[in-house]
Amino acid sequence: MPDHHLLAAACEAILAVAGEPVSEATLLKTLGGEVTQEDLAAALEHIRQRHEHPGSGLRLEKVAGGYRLATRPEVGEVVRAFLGIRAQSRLSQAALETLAIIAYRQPVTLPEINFLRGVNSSGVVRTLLERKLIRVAGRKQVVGTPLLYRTTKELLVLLGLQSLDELPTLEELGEAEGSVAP
Amino acid sequence: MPDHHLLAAACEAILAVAGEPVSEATLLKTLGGEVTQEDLAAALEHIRQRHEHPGSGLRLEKVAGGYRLATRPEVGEVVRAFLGIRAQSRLSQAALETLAIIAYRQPVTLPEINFLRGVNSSGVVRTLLERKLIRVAGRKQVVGTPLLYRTTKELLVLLGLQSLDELPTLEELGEAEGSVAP
Amino acid sequence: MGAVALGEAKGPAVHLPVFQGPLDLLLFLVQENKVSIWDIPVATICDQYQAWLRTMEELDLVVAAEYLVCAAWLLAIKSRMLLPRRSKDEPDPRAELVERLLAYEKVKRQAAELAGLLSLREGVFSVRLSPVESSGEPELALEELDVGALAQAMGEVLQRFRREHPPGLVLAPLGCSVQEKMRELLGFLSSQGSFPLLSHMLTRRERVEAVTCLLAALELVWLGAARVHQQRSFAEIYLVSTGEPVAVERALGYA
Repeated sequence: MPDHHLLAAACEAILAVAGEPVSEATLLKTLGGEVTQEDLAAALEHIRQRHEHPGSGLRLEKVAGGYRLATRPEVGEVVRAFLGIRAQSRLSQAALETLAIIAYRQPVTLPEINFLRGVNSSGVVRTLLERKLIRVAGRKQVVGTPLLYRTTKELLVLLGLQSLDELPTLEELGEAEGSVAP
Repeated sequence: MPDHHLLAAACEAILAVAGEPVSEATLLKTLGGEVTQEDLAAALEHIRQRHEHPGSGLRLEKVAGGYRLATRPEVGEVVRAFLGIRAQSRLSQAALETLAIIAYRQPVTLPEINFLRGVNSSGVVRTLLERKLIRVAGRKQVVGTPLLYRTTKELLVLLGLQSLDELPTLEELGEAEGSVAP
Repeated sequence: MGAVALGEAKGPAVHLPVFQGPLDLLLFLVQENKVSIWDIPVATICDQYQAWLRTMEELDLVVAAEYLVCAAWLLAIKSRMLLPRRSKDEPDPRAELVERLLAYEKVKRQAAELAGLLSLREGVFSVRLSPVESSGEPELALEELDVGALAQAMGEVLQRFRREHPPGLVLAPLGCSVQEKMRELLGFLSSQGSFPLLSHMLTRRERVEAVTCLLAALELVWLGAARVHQQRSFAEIYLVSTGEPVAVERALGYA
């Protein structure tokens, strides 16, 4: 018979890294042949009870696909607040791509960015402006005289560069043309 | 004074969804103005103690300038089996040497790494970049303006250190003199 | 330093150390010979180093260029050791060798330290519950933004752009026109009466020329100056003159 505490700990750790419901079958398979269905049920019950403590932020849920660890509804608002605060200090993939285009192609206009990315990037450009990672640098003398964008000094500081000339080429970083995968 | 249990629960929930170390400042900002540093310290201590129970699969860690929830090493093997991670993801000797050079001497350039190791290490550096254990941190103002490399926060998390200052110094490792010959 | 097992069907398996580079090999030799790093017998070490290179070559292990550069360096030090020093202030020819070996030995100890720390952390994984409303999109913390991430993003943009905008079909300039080919075929037909069209097409070096040839033949058939003839499927296709002077006249007019 396996150590009941260790078994519960193992189950909890698996559920904590899974990020999605884990089926009973998967749990049994991962834990190895000696663990019976009863052992597993006892371990899961142990986890459930432990998280009933009011000081716990998590709970065990039985959902369609099996079991999962989730945050408790009572602290949902705080979790949402945290995710919101964190999002403010992060760049989405879209923002990163737009910033990269402006850094490598500057000065560049929104239509040019849209053309390269294949999607409208005006929202992303606004966000980058708000965060002071890019700035407006005049207008391009073509039809519609669109605004030209450049990166800011703040970005250089963030990247640890003295000047834009120091921006590595794509080849230097192994992002060369040859690496186009099918 | 906030409800101590609820505060601990909120902290635990935040750390559980963060997936990376969260700084004390971010925690305080998320929890709102009424929560003092002492309240937070008490809540974190409460979480730490609760996870000392042998039936817990998790533990609270202080790494890379913040707190995070991580799985306990005792159940690491099961978690690794669940995630399908093989031992091959371990770093090669070449990668370890290169990482050591960057960690102890950063910022450092590829030519400097090559000279110290006596072999071309560009492939290893690329692997370390891909694994996000090192990052590009500008250029050195010398001929050829080679890129400078530094270690990342992710390396600190992997090593379980608060900062690189916690790495043993050369003196602690036994100064080189005479130690080569047996 | 690891080891490769070289198992032979006969005889015991040989375990050959795997070196991280010339410095690693040199350090190994210094330790093997139990000599002080401050007083390396260069001649001995140099000979042993070269013996190792030969062994590695015999075993078909890749001997990187760095090993050969280092071999030359050792030889240079060895020869300088043979010359009498002109003054006491002249540095020991081995000084740089010692310095580099010491520095590399430090790196190895630091690497071992990291390996030790990492091994302690092998079973530790970050907890990550999926929050109720996660965007699911990979996001980068601003503090982690570096030129590498920027270059990678640019690479992805360019890759996607190239995927979505494949280069247009570029036609190579025709080596010969259909008209020219018609004239050529008519020449063959008037002298030979019939012409092996398929083999001619299959032996053209340029695909364009084969196609031009086919178009010219079809043109001749359409104008009534020639007809095609095939005995059975996949057999040779012959272009045969109809012998109609009017049609040939007309074809030459077109050509």
